[in-house]
Amino acid sequence: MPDIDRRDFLKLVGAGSVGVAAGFVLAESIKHPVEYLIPFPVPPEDYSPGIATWYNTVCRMCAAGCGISVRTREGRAKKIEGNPAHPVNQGRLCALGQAGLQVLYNPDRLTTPLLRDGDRTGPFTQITWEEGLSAVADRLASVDGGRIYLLSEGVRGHLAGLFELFMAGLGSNRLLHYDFDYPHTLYAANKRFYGENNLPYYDLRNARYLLSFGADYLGSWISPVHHGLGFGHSRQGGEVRGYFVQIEPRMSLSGAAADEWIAASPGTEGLLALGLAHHIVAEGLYEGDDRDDWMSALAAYSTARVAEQTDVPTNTIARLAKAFARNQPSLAIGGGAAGNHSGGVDTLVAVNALNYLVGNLGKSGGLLFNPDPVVGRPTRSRRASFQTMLELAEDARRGNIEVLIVNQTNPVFTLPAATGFKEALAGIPLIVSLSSFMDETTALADLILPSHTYLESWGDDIPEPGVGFRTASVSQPVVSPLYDTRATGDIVLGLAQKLGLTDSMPWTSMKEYVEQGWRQIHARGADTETRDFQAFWRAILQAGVWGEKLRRDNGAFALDKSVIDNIGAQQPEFSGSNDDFPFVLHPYLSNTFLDGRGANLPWMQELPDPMTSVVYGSWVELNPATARQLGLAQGDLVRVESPHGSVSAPVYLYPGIRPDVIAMPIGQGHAEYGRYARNRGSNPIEILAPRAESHTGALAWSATRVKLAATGKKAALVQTGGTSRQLGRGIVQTTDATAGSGHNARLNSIPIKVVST
Amino acid sequence: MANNALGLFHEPDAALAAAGKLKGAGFAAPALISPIPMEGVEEVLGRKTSVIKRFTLFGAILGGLSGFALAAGTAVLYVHPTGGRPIITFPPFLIITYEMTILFGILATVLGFLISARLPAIRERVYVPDAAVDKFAVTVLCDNAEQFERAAAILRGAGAEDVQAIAEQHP
Amino acid sequence: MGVSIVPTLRVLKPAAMIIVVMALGTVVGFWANAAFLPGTAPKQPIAFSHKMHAGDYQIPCMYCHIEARRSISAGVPSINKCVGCHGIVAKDRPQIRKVLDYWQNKEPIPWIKVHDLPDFVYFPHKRHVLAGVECQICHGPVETMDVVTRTAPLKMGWCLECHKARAVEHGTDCWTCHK
Amino acid sequence: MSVVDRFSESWRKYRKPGYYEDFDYAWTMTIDLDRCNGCEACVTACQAENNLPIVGEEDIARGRQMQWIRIERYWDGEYPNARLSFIPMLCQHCDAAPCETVCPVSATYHNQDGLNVQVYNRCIGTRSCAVYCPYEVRYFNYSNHHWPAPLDQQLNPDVSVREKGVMEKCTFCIQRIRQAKDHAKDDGRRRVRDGEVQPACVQTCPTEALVFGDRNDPDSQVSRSLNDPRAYRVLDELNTRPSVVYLKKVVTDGG
Amino acid sequence: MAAEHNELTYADVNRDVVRSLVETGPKYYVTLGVAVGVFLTCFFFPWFYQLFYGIGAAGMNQPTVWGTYLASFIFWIGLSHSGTLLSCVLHITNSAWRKAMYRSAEAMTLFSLMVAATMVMVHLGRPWFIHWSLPYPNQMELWPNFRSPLLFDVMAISTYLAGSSIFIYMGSIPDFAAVRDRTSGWRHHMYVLLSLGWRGTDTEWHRLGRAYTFLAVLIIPLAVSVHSIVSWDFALSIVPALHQTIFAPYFVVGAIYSGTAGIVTVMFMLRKYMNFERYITELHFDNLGKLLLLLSLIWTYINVLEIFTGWYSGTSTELEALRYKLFGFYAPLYWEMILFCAVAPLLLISRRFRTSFVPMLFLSFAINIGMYTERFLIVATSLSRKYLPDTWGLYVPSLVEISILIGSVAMFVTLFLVFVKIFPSVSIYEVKETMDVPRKGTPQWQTTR
Repeated sequence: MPDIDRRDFLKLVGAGSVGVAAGFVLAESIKHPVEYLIPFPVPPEDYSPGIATWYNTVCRMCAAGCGISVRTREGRAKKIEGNPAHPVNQGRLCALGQAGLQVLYNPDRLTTPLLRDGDRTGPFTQITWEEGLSAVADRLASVDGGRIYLLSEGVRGHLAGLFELFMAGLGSNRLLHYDFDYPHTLYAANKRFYGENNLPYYDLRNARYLLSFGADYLGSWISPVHHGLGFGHSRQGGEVRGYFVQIEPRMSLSGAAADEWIAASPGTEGLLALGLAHHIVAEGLYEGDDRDDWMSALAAYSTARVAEQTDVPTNTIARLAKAFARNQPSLAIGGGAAGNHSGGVDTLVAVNALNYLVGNLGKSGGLLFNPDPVVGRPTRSRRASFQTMLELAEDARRGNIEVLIVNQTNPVFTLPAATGFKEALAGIPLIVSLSSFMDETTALADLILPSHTYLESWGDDIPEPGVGFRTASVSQPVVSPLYDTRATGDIVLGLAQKLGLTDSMPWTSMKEYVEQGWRQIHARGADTETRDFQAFWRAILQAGVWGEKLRRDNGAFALDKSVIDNIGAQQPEFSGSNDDFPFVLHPYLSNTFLDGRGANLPWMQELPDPMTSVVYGSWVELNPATARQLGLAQGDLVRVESPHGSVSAPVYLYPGIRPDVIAMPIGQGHAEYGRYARNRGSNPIEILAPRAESHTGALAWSATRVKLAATGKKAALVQTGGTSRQLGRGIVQTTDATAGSGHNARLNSIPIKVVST
Repeated sequence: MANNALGLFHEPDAALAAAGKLKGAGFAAPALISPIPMEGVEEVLGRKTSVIKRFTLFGAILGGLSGFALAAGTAVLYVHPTGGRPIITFPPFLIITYEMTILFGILATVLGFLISARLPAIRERVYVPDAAVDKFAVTVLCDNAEQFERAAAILRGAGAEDVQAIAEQHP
Repeated sequence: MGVSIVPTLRVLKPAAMIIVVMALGTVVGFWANAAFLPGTAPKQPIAFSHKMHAGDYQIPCMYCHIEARRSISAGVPSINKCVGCHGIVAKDRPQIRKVLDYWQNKEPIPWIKVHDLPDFVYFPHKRHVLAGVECQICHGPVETMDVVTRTAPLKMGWCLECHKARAVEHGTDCWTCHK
Repeated sequence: MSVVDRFSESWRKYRKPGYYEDFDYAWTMTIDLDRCNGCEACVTACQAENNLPIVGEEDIARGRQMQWIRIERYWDGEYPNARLSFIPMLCQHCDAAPCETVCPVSATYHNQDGLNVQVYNRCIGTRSCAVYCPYEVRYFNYSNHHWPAPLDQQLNPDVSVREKGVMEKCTFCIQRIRQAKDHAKDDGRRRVRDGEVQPACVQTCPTEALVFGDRNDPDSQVSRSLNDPRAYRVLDELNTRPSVVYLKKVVTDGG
Repeated sequence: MAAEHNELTYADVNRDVVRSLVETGPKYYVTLGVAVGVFLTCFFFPWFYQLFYGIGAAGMNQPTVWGTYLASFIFWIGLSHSGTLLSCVLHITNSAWRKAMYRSAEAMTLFSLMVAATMVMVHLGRPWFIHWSLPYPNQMELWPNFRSPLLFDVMAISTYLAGSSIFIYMGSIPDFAAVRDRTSGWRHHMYVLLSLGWRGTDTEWHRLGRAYTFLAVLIIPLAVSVHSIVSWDFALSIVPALHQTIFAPYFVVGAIYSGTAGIVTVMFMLRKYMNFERYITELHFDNLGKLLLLLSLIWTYINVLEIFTGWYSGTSTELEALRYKLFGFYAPLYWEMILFCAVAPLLLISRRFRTSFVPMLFLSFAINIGMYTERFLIVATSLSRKYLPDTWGLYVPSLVEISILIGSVAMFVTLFLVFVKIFPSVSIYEVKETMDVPRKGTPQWQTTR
């Protein structure tokens, strides 16, 4: 360029430099960010980066005691799966069990010991373990043992033993294991009918015909995963397809899975069972030599009468009775709502009677009696029933309790408001909570010594009910502790040391105690002479489970005549008169939250309820016909009023529920318990009547009547599902039982690639 | 020196006639500059033919071929089986072909236009602004003054209201 | 009287030049940055010399990077490995003292990644090592480097070339390398 | 090998429709609706394995749930004869997948495992695959999702965390398949054994309703259950050739 | 034909057009300012927010993953049809009344196409990777998927954009020349370049004529293909109520329909605010009105067909889709569309209506509102009622979406306002063509000096 004066040149220089700067910045901005490589100073011996390590341990999300294997990478837990070697779940696991990871990694965990300064409205301040333990120890040392209570969640295995030793050392027998869903009535019924202390093993796997009286055996009853395995196999595993009948006022998960759902009127399951029994005996389907005793005992339960009491047609009763007696092996189970009425035990005894009459006892496909567990387990007297809790509350009010140690249980949430339990706690000078989370009860504590989660602690467990033979499993930490917390056992041992109880509890750590305890198991084992204890222990830690495959001899079972004579069932009693409170409230354990312990797990909050697809909240299930009468529509906010209070929730039109019953899931409605649970939905337990089952004193939580009051408001009913009708689109296709006559894959427009087998 | 005679006319017909006379008088093809395309030019100055259509045709064909080549070629270069269809699937590829045909056709046409109309104008060319409004100009190349006089005479004779001499400078 | 576009072009020339110069400038700036501070040889907390260890003393790569043969990641040796030798050897050198300090405090050494693939890439060292791919192909002649420098672009196209050249089974399938 | 060779080879290989029959594997899942009891263990298993985000109440209320496998529920009849059936719905890995053809950038295609794979890095978020999918099993990241610490420590390192604007869906746990192949290679096997690899959902299903395997292997468990006369495919009339086959629910009237 | 130009001279035409370019009143700047302001506040900033937050800023959800963005895309593409297409058809059929209006019509095409392209960007989940949908060699060695209807779109729309911009440019070269001679300063230089040194010799005119015709011939099938392809984005899916043979013609007709209505609007504005009363006359509105009537009838017919075939199929899916469209949540919108696009246009039967400007303006608005609704319904109703009832959901546009829709209109207006100051929005030489050539005694017999 020939002609270029100074100004132009400067312009060009300016432009050029601007360009350079731009280019430079651009290049800088697309640079890769700095990443670090940080190795362990000293790597654990079974660790190598990029390779997963699996640890076998025990699931503690419910009482079933499934074995789990936890996958870890770079020292972090990544996934929980069932332990294939474990006889209870055989490698499978339910949703709640898998969500255990979010217990471990929950953002709302308590991370250090906390001391409340001032009264129970005041805030907490961080303290060291030393301070915390000595604070408790001093107090325990100063007070008379009889005024010390230890209220724990239901624990089994050596931890339970440790509690016993600890309380004994303190000279107190106020040791209680409290679970909302502990089946007191079932234990009582079995005790009365079979004279058994253990639950029998229900062999669904080989059952051809199952009568379930209110037991949601696939959802929440006793051992859902194990029942699921049995159910699946019975359905399509064998030659003959098992037939499942569910008797309950509100269709549960099991009800949906069953071939037949019978909505007997609530609380009359016992009557129905006896009606069936009567029919069986009367029709000569039972030829025991005590047939006459039965006849006389059941005389009052003629089909016709039972039919009009239970609202189940006579021909149905006859059909069920015949089928139950003819399709061997058959099995009758009872529990859930059926057991939660005023006459719960009678009902379940009646169910047992059915099994007896068609001879399901002690044979495959029926029910097998379990041997006594190999490691001690809290006696039933330690199992706090509703009645016991009322007494505890009473003691508290009277000021008979100096120190209350609460371990991982949340009675403030799971006891009806009418019991005044929460208020009663005010009468206790010192409440110590060992919970890992700030739940409703812990929020009232004065001192919090946070426990490890089960994935960080040592321990062991004996599944209950067993699987027909003796088995036990060890739980070991799968990750190093996240926070400044301690295993419950270690806390107890720590206190014991401070209190100088070392002669009765010489162990320094829970690990040591468990290991020592397992020496006895090793001692009894067949391989005692072949392997020394250390080898045995290593093997156990790898397998995660131990068992001896000898079934208990279920020989001839003789029934005492007195039992037969005492057989009987009454109409259920409800709190609230029929006229003022037209509906029976049917609270049920949510499949995802159980009694509410799962509500702080985001996965569980976001897991659609199987039956309604509702997430993040609670609802009131209403028969569409009833709703029409009341002029209510889906999503209308209603107030559920019982004689003891009211909660409100949106209406859900539920085709599978009796018109005179309304159902609500338990588990939501927390006031505390972390960001995911707090102030979500409502808790039906609040409004339950404080009515106890007559024999066991268990809470009869299906025995409250309620009425509905429309608020005129709409409430957000968050659902993942849209329309739940198929409109003849053949999405879920069905066929009748006769195999082969079903629609054949080969006939599809595109043949499914079929290989001859 | 002036080497172009340019006559400004008020009426298209007159301009056309003038152009005819010039042609008759043996001048190298005179050019008509008009604000609108004029009818009847071809009768006077002979048929015009342009190469544009060839461009268009060629471009279209090229576009079609390259279109299909692009689609098919890339499909084979990096195989991504989709929907269980063969990787070279004619119906969809024909659509690509179609679009590319038209695209190249259009571009070629433009090219053809620019070339055949000798645009853009680099060399400065004879022009009068009025011819873009309402005047009709006839311009013819003259080698010398004598020729210019003749041309001017013819133009005036045909009724040009003004005759100018315009030189074409070379930039 | 005539018409042409050239005069206008003359008028516009300066503006055009400015734009062109600016564009060129951008290119230059970009290049300069890439050329003079590529950031491929970050300053490590400890001036560890691969030249000395792998080059002069001929210590095989997988003596320290043990995992390379059996895991996704090659693994950086943890300090106890370093101390394994340097507990005895050359304890007085300043750099080694640093290492020993880390060891005393049981702190890990925060090495900076030189060869860092994005999180969405699945690169199993194991498969490559077992397939007989030399470490140097991706990591460059480390045994000659006092400060480890990234020599390979580690871009998708670069991976693909090798995969194609070696005719890796499904070597160009997205899900072979992406996750 | 030269460009020409690659041309001719891949052209020959993928010329005729149905070429996917010759892929290395034809991973297939059968779901026995007579076993399935809707417990949703599979859903959580999937969330844990595949780093599925917690989208939160608001987003679910706006219909943005993310569960690669979901349980659909359908009522038949009214009280007292109401019946509820569950059907697990996940990506059907169709051999003739509508979603694959529509993606402008080939972010979803069929790979040699016979899987319909989604390449998150390639996705530009036109969301057309979700429109074209009749099973509604493709889920879109409407925003970046966060895991409040320490929940993020659970994230599976074998699966990438998807960013906003990306479509995602069930992969049949391709990372596990990859692992299994890896092991097979280590043992010097050409192929993965039947039952060696199970997606998270299949692994955890308590009723064993889900069966997974290679249908090209005539002895595999899945091939056997494909023989069940109850086998059918959802929306078969659309000819998408799903690799997920359902076994009909058995409905009986009275014992 | 020449009748209404009687009072006009060639010189007037030049003067008027040049005036429309150079003389700019405050009214113009105010409008421009407002347009730009609205564009920034309603389009630009919301979009930035969406870029950071993710598509979640819009109301889209699981069943309905497409929303107003795509609807707007189709709408703008549709609006672009008839500008150039109409102009081409009329050019080939050599109908004189085109000449006063085609320039602005084509401009409309161009700008609505640009807006449509931006709507695609807005629609994408990761627009920063949009270049992956273009075929160019890259280090990843990856190419777009040419089997995808969306890629057809990319190709078609880019071709259409190129084609129509070239077409409008070619048509205005002589006018640039005319303006060049009447302007000075930067304008002059701009027009020198734009006019490429056009002189208007007989040869140039001839070449231009030929090239212009070829372009017209090429662009007509292109325009048809473009909207057919847009329709295939839907029709090639197997979604009930979308998977239909009729869709391509349906879309094309709809497009021309809304486009023509759009032209009416623009004509009105030019006539009113650029003082082109003498060029854009009742005649144009009359003809456009007739065209609109025809189109509305065809459009209605296809709608009826859609309903009939859907109903006749009797399948659960089709019936549900139909029921939902006619009586479901979006039903009011549907009937609004029918009212605006099928019933209201029947007024066009009367010549008095066609030739009265203000009513025509309102009708054109109504039609385009209706047509937007149509596009919205196509997306919303069918996607929220697909095969599996359990996945059914509801889609309601979010604020961001609505404001971006408004902003896109502002964007269009802005572009158009800029256009009218650069392009002679009425074709000088073609208007002259419609007038008598100057002869002694005719009103044109006047000199410019």
